[in-house]
Amino acid sequence: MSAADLAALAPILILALGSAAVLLTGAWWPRCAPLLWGGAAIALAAAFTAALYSPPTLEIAGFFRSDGYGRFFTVLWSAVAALTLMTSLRYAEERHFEGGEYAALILFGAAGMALLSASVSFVGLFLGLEAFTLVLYILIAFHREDPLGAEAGLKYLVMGAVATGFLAFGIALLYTASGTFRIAEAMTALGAGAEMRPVAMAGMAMFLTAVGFKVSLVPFHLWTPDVYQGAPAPVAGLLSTGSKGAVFAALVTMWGGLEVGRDLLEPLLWALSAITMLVGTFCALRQENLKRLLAYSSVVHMGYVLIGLLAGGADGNGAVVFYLVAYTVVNLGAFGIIASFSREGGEPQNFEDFRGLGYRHPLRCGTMAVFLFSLAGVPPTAGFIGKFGIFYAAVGSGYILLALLGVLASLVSLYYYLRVIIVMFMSDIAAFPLHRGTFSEKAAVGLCLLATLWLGVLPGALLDLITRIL
Amino acid sequence: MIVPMSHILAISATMFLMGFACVLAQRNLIMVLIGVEIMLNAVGLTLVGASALWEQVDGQIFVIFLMAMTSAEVSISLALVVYLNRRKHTLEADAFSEMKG
Amino acid sequence: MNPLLLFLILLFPLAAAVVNALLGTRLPRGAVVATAVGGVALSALASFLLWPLAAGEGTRATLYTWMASGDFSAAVEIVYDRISAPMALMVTFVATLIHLYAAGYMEEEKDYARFFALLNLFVFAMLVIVLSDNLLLLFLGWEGVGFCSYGLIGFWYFEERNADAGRKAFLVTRVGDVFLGVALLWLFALTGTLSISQINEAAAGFAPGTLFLLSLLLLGGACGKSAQLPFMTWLPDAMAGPTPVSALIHAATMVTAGVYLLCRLFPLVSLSPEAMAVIALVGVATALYAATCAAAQREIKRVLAYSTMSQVGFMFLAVGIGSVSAALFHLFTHAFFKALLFMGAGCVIHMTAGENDIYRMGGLARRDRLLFWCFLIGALCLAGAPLTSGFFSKDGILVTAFASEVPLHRFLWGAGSFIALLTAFYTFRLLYLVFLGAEKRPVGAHRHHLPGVMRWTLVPLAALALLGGLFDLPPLYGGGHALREWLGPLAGIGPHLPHAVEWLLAGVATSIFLLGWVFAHLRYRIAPAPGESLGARFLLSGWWADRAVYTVVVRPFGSLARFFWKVADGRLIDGSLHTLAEGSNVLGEGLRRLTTGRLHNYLTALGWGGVVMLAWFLAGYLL
Amino acid sequence: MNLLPDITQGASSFPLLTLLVAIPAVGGLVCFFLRRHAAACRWLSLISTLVVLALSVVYFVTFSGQGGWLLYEDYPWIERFGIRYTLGLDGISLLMILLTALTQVLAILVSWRRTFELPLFFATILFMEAGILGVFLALDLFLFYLFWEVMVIPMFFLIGVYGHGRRVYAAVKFFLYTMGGSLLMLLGIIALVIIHAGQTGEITFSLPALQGTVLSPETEWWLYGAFLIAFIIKVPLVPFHTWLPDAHTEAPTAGSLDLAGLLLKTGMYGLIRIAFPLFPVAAQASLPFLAVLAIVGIFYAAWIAFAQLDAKRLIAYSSVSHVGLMVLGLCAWNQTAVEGSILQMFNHGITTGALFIMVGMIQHRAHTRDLDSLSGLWAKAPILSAFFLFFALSSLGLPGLNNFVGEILILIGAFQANPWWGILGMAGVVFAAAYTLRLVKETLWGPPDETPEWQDLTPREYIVLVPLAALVLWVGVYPAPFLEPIREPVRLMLEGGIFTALNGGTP
Repeated sequence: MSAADLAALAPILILALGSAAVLLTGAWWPRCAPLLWGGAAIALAAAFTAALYSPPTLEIAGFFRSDGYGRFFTVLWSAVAALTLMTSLRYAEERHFEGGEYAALILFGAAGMALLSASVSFVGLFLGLEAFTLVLYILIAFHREDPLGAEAGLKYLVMGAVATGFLAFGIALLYTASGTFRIAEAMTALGAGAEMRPVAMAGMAMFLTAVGFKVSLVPFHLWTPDVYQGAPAPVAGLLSTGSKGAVFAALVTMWGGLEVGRDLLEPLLWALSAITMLVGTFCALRQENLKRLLAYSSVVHMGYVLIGLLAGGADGNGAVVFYLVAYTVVNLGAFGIIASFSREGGEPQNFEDFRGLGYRHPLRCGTMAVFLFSLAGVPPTAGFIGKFGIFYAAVGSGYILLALLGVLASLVSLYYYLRVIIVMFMSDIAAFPLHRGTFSEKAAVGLCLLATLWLGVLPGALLDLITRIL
Repeated sequence: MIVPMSHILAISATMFLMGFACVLAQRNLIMVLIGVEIMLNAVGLTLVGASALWEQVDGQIFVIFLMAMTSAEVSISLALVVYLNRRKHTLEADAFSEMKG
Repeated sequence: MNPLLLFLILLFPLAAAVVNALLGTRLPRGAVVATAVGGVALSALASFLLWPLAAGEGTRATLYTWMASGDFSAAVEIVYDRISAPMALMVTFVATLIHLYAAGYMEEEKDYARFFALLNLFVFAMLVIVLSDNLLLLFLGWEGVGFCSYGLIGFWYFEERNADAGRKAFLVTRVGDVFLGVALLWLFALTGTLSISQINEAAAGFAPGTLFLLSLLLLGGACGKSAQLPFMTWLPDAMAGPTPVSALIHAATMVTAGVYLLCRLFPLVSLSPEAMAVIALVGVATALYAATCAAAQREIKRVLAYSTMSQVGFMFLAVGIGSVSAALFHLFTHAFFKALLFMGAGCVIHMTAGENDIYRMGGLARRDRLLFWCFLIGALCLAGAPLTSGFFSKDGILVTAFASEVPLHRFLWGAGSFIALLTAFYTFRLLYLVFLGAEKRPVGAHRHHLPGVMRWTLVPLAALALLGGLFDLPPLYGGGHALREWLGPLAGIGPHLPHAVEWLLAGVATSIFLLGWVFAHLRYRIAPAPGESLGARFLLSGWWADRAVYTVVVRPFGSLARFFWKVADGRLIDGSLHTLAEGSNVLGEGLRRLTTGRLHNYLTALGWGGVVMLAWFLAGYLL
Repeated sequence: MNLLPDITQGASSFPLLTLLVAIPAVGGLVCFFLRRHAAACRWLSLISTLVVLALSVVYFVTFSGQGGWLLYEDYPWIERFGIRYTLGLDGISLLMILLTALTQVLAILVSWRRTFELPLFFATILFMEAGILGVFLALDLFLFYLFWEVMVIPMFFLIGVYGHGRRVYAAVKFFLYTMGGSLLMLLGIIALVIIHAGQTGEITFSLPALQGTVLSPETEWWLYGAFLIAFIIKVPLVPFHTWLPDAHTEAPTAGSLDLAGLLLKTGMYGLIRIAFPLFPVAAQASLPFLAVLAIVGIFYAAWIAFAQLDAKRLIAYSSVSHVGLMVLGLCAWNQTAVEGSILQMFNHGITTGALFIMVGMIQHRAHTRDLDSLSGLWAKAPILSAFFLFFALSSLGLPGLNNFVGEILILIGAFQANPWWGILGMAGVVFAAAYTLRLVKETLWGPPDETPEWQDLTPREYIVLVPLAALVLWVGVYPAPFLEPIREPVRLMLEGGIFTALNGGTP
């Protein structure tokens, strides 16, 4: 490994070494808040490094990209880690979390996500994916007194382990067929004339099964609502954004390099996308639990992203990346708000808890409404521009029917987002006031809000950036 | 190569399926985790075989990564299993179904 | 004289209306009444002074372009000519008297400002109809009088019945207005203008079928406003309004607007003989219908209302046989004597403290001689007593019908004569029951004082009614057909009969009058009880026309409305949406069940997903 | 009269149109943050709406008699998709903007005495004003769509939070109905842009540019259909109207006012400005079909209105009937009828808005809108009743008042296009009379009820009603100032050249 490679790895190293440092510090000096702040600072440092330092190489040891694309996602996931830590401050303190461990895990998870997003090799992909998956196993069940947390942890763990098996076996089969771990080259084994095409195909099916689990595509989505519900709100935020976004970021690289075998994959992804959007939407209709609702909503959104991925090209990939950013910002904010409302007794999740709160906590409920409108794809929010980009790419690539299904799903999904808003603003009886929220929580949510609106009104800068890094 | 790749694939696929069948059929968490281990071992076997086929070390390196990862996973899962057992005094996977819908 | 001065005729009543509407409630009663009467009187004065402008071709004046869009344009333009000038003079003069009368009649009314404002506005709208040289402007007046009559019929709105009557009048006349409106659209499409004079000029070039349909449309409009068959049901109910309103609107002016419209567009209408026949037949049919109804009514104002309908039917007959002059002559004389009768009836009602039933009156002649004589004059005119104005004008129509060469017209003459007989009969029935015989009510404390202004305004009208025949006295009696001469080319056909035949016809008319009197005398001299037979009830209810309209139109309309609301909108459109929403919910609930919470189900689903994908690839590979 | 020296010449350097959108938007934001200062928000809202009104009156006076594009602004916005921030003002938008500005001032005034979360209430009204003004001004399809959606959200809150009765149901129904249409339109927009880009290589959302897209007949039908659905839901034409009665009925007075006065107009405006010019062939072919829907709507809605028991619902259905006539005017597709339609959009806003305001005033006093419970209002509040009667007469199309002018122009034009349209449209006036007179009769006439004395109009209510009444009369008697600005744009639109002036860059 050359010095240049090391330099290119600098942001990841900051995250990983920072993680270790925080962990050690926590062992000696178990003060939750400073450790989390410290973690956030490290994450920001990594983000700035990735943003500002342009390394001399474009690839690290044939595993990861260190070009604009890779750095872009390093910035994004580091920022996500920082925001997650900010929204976790009081949450962790009140539940007597080990600050060092918690911060370390999140930093390490961010490193994993960054690696996954940047991977160009199945080895890198596997490592990155497993790095944050292992972290999430722990984080989901981090709150030891919460039985639901443990149940969620268990479900994610077993499902995740099985999925890891599928993933690894898929990779192994693809390797068998192609003799390389480099994604772009391995994919040629899917080609019509390839020698071991059936093996590669079986590998691809295994691989997609695992990916389907990670990004909750129907029918691999069933764990999602349970895990979101049981996980601590900030972790659920991380889970719904980073762990899915990073997979899609890797898929963009993979799908973009795919030159053969599309004829078989396209209908499959088409069907996955359609069924994901529709099933997710209808499942969310009657939810009475906000976190579960957001879980199903994330299922639907992954369906949309899949449309963009399917469309491909500059338009499609650009749309996917933009959508991931918009979705990340919004979902992080939404889970941040839930975290900021939480009390020592637990998190408010049921609609009952939010009844009429729009006037008790106008700023955060109003912000929540903005996030929900963004998820619903209503302008002037980031979600709208994201959805616009997806539909634009879809229509441009001729996926009209899929776009129409997307529209149908959007329309139905409006209803359940509206239900939350109705509960908050249009109820006659008001629930008990929730926690007033702390500065760090409000700051994190406020940043997400700003980003949501900014991307909704002036998305030009980000769109241009994405065009450049793709 | 001494053994044809197809044989290796057949064996590892069988192992993988057996592991998955174990995961699906067994209600006990420990047994489920053992099933996962069998699946992962099938993966290792494939990788080693493929590595031999292509006369590369990449596959073998991957196996090492896999083993490291597996051990981490096992330690986490055992910790969780112990914790769960202490809470509910059962290791039935489906006993943990408070959240649904 | 500046033609724009003509707008003064319109301006005075409008200004009075606006003043009374905006400030009426703050002004003392005297000021309100003075404004109202003054506005109309000034308008009458202006009509009189501007008379010279009507000579010759008449005078046109344009104020501004009301609306213009594309090739459509309509101006606020009026014309003062041989037809509109006498009409305007008559309207303003009668209206002035009625306003004066109303000042007395509404003495005790608290809401007088609204009353006078509406009354003035009505006069304005009527004058717009009379003077307008543009069909769209005419339409403004046309609808305007409809609204004012709505407001005035329902003036005493505390009783739902009155408000309903007003609404009925507005709605039924509006049905007629649709025909006029369509005619208007069509005329514009044909000629590119709505100027009445230009339309009349262009009419010669229309196809016969077009002319026929257009004339029928115009007739439809006229029928609505003039309460002719089949739009006649509103008029009897309109008697719910204060009596001056009945006198002004439902006798002298508004109901004659239809006749006036047909006269204005006579050059067009007369080009279609078939349409003319229809007009005449509608007129005769209405006249007959109304006369039979009038003979059985129990309320004094309803008798007069049906008689109005009947007389307007005569005017339609006159237009239908082609004589504008006869129609207008009868219109004028009728305005005088019918206003007189209504105002007399108002006095009667006032005297009897609101009694309306003629069977409960009687002997009023002794109570107020002046009232009796005035009412008698009006009644004689209506009945067609020789040498009264009604005699001349009605006879003029019948003679013209008789003289015509069209075979149908001879028949119409016969029918008209029969109706005249009925008219004489019911008029005397009214006289006998109200004024003669014994008083049937205990008179005493209830005896009402009659304001002087109410009694004395009857006198000039009585004089006009008596002598109105002079306006168009036929040569037979030494006159020179003054009105015919004045109308000149607009007058339409006139009777050209040998004097002997004319004398004969006059004799027939006289005997008809006498016959009617004799019948009435025999039947009602000693006040009998009202008839209770089926026939009597049939006639009393106006041939059950109201019930028929209710059954055929009103009730189905309401049921259909509820059907559309509850079934089409509620069940069909909203219902299917709700079903869709409900279906989505059920589907959602069903899909949610898949998330069982059991780990093994999740794992199985994952496995199946993998299997399906494998199968897909396998299939893809093998096929 | 030119009250705007220099800067109106050509593409002005000063963003006069952005100002229109920005003032209410900023006002709304400030209100949002001054949640605890109701009095300040009241005045702030009033002032910002008044400023917008003043501006639009200035534009109206300045540009009276000029044709073509009066003001134009164009800046790059999202270059990745060739999206530009383009606003343009022509006579048609001018009239609509005048209506919007006036309506919103009244909306503020009629809500003056509300208590519950008043600043947020005013914020929604101001945001809505910004959105609606944007819709009337946007010349970039993306921008149009953005405003189109943005104006719906405040309305959702207005109905859902501040409404009566089944407000949530009404709000959701309104939102989903509208969104259902507009999402399809979004796909239509995207498809059109992509086809255009395929032909010219230039990605643009600019209306003038897209007008030049060459479409195969089948594609044109599909795209036109997508736009059409969005617009006729908003108009709304039967059978897509059932959101309207619920929304109108449950909305607070200001909400009903905005719905009837403005939101319905955006649908018509969309047809005129976007759907017809972009897809001329399909539009032409669809006109008879639309006319049938319109005529069915005129009668159907009037019929239902007649049976209503709730005053607001009755007026709501009357709106559906009225817009049927306006669409009929568009279908006639000649100068007179289209001018009549556009004028009628203005008139309907004034008249129906006034009626909703007055029902609000009556409800405030009587605590009911039930036609069976109301009776004899004239005896209790004659001036209020007189105004009510006046606006009702305007609504039923009495000549001399504003609605008649629009109606007769529509009918004249419709008759020329197809005599039966004119005849049936004319017959609709009887239906209009039937339900309007029922409304008047049930409220004003009859014996007054026993409740204590009422206050007749307050000074604030006078301020609201007198300008409306004056406009009703003004348009009714002398409509020229309102017809003049739209003459030239309508002529250009009929010739298919509404955007030609813009294609060269500056107007």
